[in-house]
Amino acid sequence: MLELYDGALHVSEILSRWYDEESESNYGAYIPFIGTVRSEDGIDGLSFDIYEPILQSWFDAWQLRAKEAGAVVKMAHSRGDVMLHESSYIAAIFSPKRRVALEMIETFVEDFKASAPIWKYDLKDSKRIYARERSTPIKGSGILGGKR
Amino acid sequence: MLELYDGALHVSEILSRWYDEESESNYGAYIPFIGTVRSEDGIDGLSFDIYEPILQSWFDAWQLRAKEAGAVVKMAHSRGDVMLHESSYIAAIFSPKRRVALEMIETFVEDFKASAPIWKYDLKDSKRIYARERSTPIKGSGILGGKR
Amino acid sequence: MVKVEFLGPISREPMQIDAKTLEDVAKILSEDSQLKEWLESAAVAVNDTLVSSTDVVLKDGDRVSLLPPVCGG
Amino acid sequence: MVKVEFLGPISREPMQIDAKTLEDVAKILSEDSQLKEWLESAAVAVNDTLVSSTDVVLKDGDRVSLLPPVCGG
Repeated sequence: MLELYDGALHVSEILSRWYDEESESNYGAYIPFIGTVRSEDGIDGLSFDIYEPILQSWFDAWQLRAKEAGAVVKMAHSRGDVMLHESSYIAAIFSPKRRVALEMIETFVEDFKASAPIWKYDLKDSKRIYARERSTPIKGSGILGGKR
Repeated sequence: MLELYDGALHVSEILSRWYDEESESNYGAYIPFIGTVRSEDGIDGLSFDIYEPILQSWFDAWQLRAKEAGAVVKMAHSRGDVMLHESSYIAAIFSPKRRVALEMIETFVEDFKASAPIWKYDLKDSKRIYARERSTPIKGSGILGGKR
Repeated sequence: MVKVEFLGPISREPMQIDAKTLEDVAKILSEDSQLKEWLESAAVAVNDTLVSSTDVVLKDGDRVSLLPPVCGG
Repeated sequence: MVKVEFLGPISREPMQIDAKTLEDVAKILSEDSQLKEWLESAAVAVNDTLVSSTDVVLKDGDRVSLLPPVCGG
């Protein structure tokens, strides 16, 4: 399940609800990853744009991949502004055994960072500045430019 | 922080409280691992013995190791009986960056499985049966026996 | 005619252009010096499916999206 | 005299034995056939510190603990 919210995530509510949703599913391991906005470089917060159609198909492919490994993946992300020490991202794996969950949360989070169509902006001095230097070109980028 | 409880863990309370405890610490990543009792082999639940002095010193060494990496480790575990679909174990890493947290939760959980002085019993047909075949000798075991 | 959409930080309104292939799209967009910069780092989707080469024939009404470098989380 | 404690599933009361080294402890415990089995798989702690060899001199009042294979979580 993919959940998108305007503004910061309600972390406790989401973690508890996901735990309850799978409480009778007989999964032995539940590993959430919670991403929180850090104070650095004098920012007041972060802001996010999401392109939902491609995020959804990327996530659907991951749900299938998890299912093949006997696991379940859930994700929540913020749209718009998220201030310092608030959370903007939660991903979680449920699986029968710990090894699958430990490996999959890492692979999922890294693929998310490299592929999910989400753009991050620093909120600083009342401006919204694209975090270009921290961003990663999606695989296959540049085919319309020098990389043809 | 190491927390030991009689019986099943209150997962939502623990996950929320730990999140709140570190909400102003400027950690960008929080990764809990939650272990839940699975229905298998006809068990009614699991039961645990803990030897606290050595568990505490093992955990203290991990706190130091986490601190050196700029991270924090927290752990909760059950004593006694935990029934099907209840949770007996939560470990969590907080760190500024995701890579440290992703790597450390895996290393911590695997070292926990291999080293923490906790003994597991299957609850089955009103008996408490040591889960010997699923247990791991602590490193250095056997020095009083054939392995001298 | 195909519609070209610019996602995330490429702050541009969508364009309608006359293009039969992604090569045509590249040629037309690269005439705009500000867009040209983005072409080198952006991924491309046709009707919301990412494509990995320009060897794609476009139909009338297709939608081409440019996705600049991402950073979720 | 040293005190020997049996942890977890080794259901035995603590013993007081006369031993100057862990070798002495091994010798005395291995005379009990049920304990002998555990010796091959148990780790050993002296005063709550795990030890990795029997090359340990014991003092009067020391506490030796046997830790059978573990399975937390």
